[in-house]
Amino acid sequence: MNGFARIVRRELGLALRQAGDSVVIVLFFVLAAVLFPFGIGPEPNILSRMAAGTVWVTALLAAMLSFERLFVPDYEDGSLEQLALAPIPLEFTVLAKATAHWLTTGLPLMAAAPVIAVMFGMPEHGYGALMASMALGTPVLSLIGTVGAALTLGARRGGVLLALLVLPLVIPVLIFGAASIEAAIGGLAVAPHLLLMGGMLLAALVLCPWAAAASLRQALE
Amino acid sequence: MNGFARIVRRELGLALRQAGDSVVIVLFFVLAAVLFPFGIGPEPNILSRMAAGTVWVTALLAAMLSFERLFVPDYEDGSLEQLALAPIPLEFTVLAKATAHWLTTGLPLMAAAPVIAVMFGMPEHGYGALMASMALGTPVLSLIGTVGAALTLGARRGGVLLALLVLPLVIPVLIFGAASIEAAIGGLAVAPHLLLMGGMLLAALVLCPWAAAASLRQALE
Amino acid sequence: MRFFGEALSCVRGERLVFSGLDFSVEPGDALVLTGRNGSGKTSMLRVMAGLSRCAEGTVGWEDGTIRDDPERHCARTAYAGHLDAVKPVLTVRENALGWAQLNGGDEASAMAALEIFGLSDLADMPARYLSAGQRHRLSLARLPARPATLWLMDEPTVALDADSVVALNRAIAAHRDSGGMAVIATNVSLDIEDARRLDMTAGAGA
Amino acid sequence: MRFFGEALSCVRGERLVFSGLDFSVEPGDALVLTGRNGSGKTSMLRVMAGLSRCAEGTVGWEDGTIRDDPERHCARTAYAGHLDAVKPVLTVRENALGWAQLNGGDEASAMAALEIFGLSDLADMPARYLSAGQRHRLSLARLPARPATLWLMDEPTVALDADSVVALNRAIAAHRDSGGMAVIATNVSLDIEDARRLDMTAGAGA
Amino acid sequence: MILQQYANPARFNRLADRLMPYLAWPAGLLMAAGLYFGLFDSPPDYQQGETVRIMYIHVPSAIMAEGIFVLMAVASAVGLIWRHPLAHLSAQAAAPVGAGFTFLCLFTGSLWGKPMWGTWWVWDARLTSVLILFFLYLGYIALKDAFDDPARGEKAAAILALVGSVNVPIIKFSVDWWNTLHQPPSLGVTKVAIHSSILLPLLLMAAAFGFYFGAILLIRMKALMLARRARGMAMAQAAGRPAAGQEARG
Ligand code: HEM
Ligand SMILES: Nc1ncnc2c1ncn2[C@@H]1O[C@H](COP(=O)(O)OP(=O)(O)OP(=O)(O)O)[C@@H](O)[C@H]1O
Ligand SMILES: Nc1ncnc2c1ncn2[C@@H]1O[C@H](COP(=O)(O)OP(=O)(O)OP(=O)(O)O)[C@@H](O)[C@H]1O
Ligand SMILES: [Mg+2]
Ligand SMILES: [Mg+2]
Repeated sequence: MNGFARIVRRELGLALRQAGDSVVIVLFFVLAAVLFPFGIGPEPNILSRMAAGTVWVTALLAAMLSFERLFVPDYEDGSLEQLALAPIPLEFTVLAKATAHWLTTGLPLMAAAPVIAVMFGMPEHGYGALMASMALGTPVLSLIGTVGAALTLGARRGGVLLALLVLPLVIPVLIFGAASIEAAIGGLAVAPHLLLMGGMLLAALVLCPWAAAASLRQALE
Repeated sequence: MNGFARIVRRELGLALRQAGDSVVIVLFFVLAAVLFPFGIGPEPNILSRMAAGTVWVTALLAAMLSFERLFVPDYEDGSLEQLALAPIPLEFTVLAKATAHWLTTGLPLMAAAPVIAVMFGMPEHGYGALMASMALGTPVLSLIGTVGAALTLGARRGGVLLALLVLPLVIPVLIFGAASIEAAIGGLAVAPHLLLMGGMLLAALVLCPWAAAASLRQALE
Repeated sequence: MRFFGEALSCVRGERLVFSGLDFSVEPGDALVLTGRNGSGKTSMLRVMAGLSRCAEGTVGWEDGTIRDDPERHCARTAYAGHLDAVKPVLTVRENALGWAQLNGGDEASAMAALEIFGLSDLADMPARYLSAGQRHRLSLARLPARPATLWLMDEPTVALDADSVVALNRAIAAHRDSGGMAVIATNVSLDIEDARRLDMTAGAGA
Repeated sequence: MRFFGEALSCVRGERLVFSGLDFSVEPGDALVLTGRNGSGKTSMLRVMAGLSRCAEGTVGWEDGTIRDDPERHCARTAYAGHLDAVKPVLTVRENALGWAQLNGGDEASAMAALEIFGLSDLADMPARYLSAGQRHRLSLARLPARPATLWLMDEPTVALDADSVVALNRAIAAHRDSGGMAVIATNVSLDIEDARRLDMTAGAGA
Repeated sequence: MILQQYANPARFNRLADRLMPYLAWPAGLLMAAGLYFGLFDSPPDYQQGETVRIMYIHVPSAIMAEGIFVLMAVASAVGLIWRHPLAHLSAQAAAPVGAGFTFLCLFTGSLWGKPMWGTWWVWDARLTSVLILFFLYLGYIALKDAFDDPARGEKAAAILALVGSVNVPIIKFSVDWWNTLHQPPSLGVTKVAIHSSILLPLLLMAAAFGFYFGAILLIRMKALMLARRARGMAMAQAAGRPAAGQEARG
């Protein structure tokens, strides 16, 4: 078994011990979405109009919260030093972390998304696009998240700063994710949006591990 | 100069050294608000309809992120032990912390709220209620935040768990805050909402320091 | 005034760490807690400080237990644990002064304390630039920087170089001469003259 | 194979910590870094580990510097720093095994390492319940648990009780007998036979 | 290496002082000329009226806002790859200026929007992407100051600048994403769709802004360099050790 797989397994093992964490993320996802009807008032037409956008925005915010735990605990207890000193390229380590993060956070968010869509009364024919865009978008979030998390490692106010850095970078995901759903609802072509998101995913796969590894090295200097 | 004032000054001094931090919170506030038009689309009528709700929801989320730094750094570097051992009732210490937190986070959020309102094109006569409800609501957030932060101290995935504990508690603030603005826009009476929020503030002032202090003692055991 | 504990037992994580331990410290005394790792030195110190409460027994002063009047106990007690309580953004002086004032010390006493641990020439340096030992010395300087009868120290010699250990011993001696008491949990042998010893292993799990 | 550094100088926080230091470690050697607090022991160790890069000079093996082939250097080097890299939620065994496997060790070597530091009877206890010293022993057990030529240890005796210090010395001796090397930064005097010494104070700021 | 990393600023200062007049004077003169042509010697737009004159601030500042971020990204790359401290320094010096121009663009834009579109703000692709750019600037500044160790903040911020530079093309092409109220580029390499009487002051102001930026950049770099040096020496003094810079020279 190679280093990559080992690290993924380690992460999953830890996440399993702390299974609460993923649950909490999902609950936050739902709860944040639930807040809107409170704030905006229950008019069904407006809510269903907002459904696609709200799902994506709240998913983004929930992910934002999860990023902070990506490296911070390992950084503080010294595990990160050890990972950096393990005979595995740091880029792979980052990729493994991102993978584990997606499995423990992205997937649950995907699973919960339809629930919110239902609560907001999203039109039926939007669901396909919702799941597809989530499937393509959440990995991008995890990947970009690793960069933000690595950059803010050891920073004061880590969490918020991280959000501040990552949000501008993930906005394209949001735009096309929501747009694809709107398109599906409006009966327009969904493929182009999804293709674009696929492109982002590839770009993120190439760039993010590199950037994150670089900034992790800086953090450990 | 008594202990309370000393602690407030200590906190403010630290915040001053890290002036960036409050700025970052505000930026996140604005940024999170900016996300919605991306997701939901730029129709002015819908956005202005959402203004009140979005301002409050995002203010809530921003505050949520800031709570984590309330006790965690002091807990991790041992300052919290020392504060608990200082000859000052822990309740006062908590109150001092909450005060400082409001001064460094609540106030800036208040200051930034109108900006978002403008961007969402909120009707003019909502602004008075917006500021009033913020002035009453943000201290409540800070106070409830101390409880949540104290409860989740030492818990893994602190940030999210905290948000989860606090969100339900602050939903009333959100509801009445948004409602008061809607009322003002709709030309209805604002006072009752604001009175209710004042009541919450008083209740929080009495209960929160006590609850927070109790759970801090637990965390330090 | 005497500081003492009777029939103390402590449970950490559903495990009985020690039980049936007594101790007593007179003014001018030093009590050294020894015992292998995990025998409960830190736990005992935290009980003495009033941070954690013991499962059985009472800790306190002649004029009342800790629980009777926590404020008073806090005013009398200074605790230096594993954690340093040092803020990296503040300078060494600001760190020392902040804690001193909070506990009834003042500028003079704080600077004197820094002098004792050879930090005065670092006084205006941000604490973030301190090395492990320098930081630990700063945290030890909290004790002489404030009025307190009882000093509680957990592994005070960690990361200290030889000179600093000497300085520490001198500080403890001076504190005792002025009628203070010191309780020290340590794994290394400290040469503190006529110190009482409490071997935690004795009470371990018993 | 020799491990050596030449004309090393290190800058921390825009300050020159040491400069013009050389060192060289042969198989079977032990190198002890001494010097007062802040003289740069930790910094030097991190440079040797390849975590931080020095402002000047080169560190490496006869067959190439660290930068030439980081992978290879990592495979040869085991580092135990101030931080323990112990996960509270995992048991002692899982902690040891995880790191061992990641670095080419296996179940057997991991358990043997726990045995060395007297942790085998705690093997199934969640690391959350470990005391300061027990936790530090667990982090030290990472070294013998994996194949590595070079051991780097920062203040290894911190919080260790007497028995554990003996165990540590034995482990180091065994490692050296099998042709390994050890670099140890410490403030306390360790009785390691015929160890080379590098006094960081010499290079300090010079 | 130390020499390079902590070279004493004297040489750079000399260079900066020599360059300064060649930047400051043109900035002033071009600004004056541009303002004259823009405010007095150009016709009001037939539909936009006098408000069109906002453009002479708006467009150049928009161009600067984008350009400076690209410059920061390049400088950061240089700093990370060749570890040349001046590179990081220049990026840090440029950031607040760029943020300023971005704000100016947003501000003038919304000033212009009120009469033209009847609202201060619309969620138009270009406007929003400029807003994002503004946040990236602020994020960069925040990240740079967020660390206890300045050296770390510098490198982290540099990486952010690289990653964030993906946003600049987004601004450029954003106009095609949504239904946009905003002007499409009329100032192309090939075609020029504006009358010369408008084009002239526009170009003058753009040039003026460019020189102005150059001058400010040099000043800020000098200041930053001195500040860093002062910090290093103060700390070295406190610790009774020579500062690295002095060391290197000695
Ligand atoms: C806050 C609101 C606005 C923002 C953020 C904004 C931003 C920009 C940006 C980024 C450019 C591109 C500069 C370049 O690289 O070529 C630009 C150009 C321009 N803007 Fe705006 N703008 C805003 C409002 C307006 C308004 C209200 C008008 C007038 C109706 C306007 C008219 C123009 C014109 C004429 C150009 C030049 C087009 C070209 O030649 O490329 N802008 N603006
Ligand atoms: N993160 C940092 N940023 C800036 N300067 C630092 C940092 N860490 C340490 N230093 C400085 O570098 C010098 C060496 O620190 P280092 O930790 O290597 O010393 P040390 O020999 O390990 O001391 P100790 O014996 O206390 O552990 C110290 O003077 C300290 O001021
Ligand atoms: N947070 C905790 N939760 C549960 N059990 C704990 C906790 N901390 C310590 N223990 C247990 O309590 C016992 C005593 O711990 P303590 O830290 O007091 O020992 P110690 O004498 O300080 O050891 P050391 O010399 O290593 O510091 C240990 O056996 C440990 O297993
Ligand atoms: Mg202990
Ligand atoms: Mg050290």
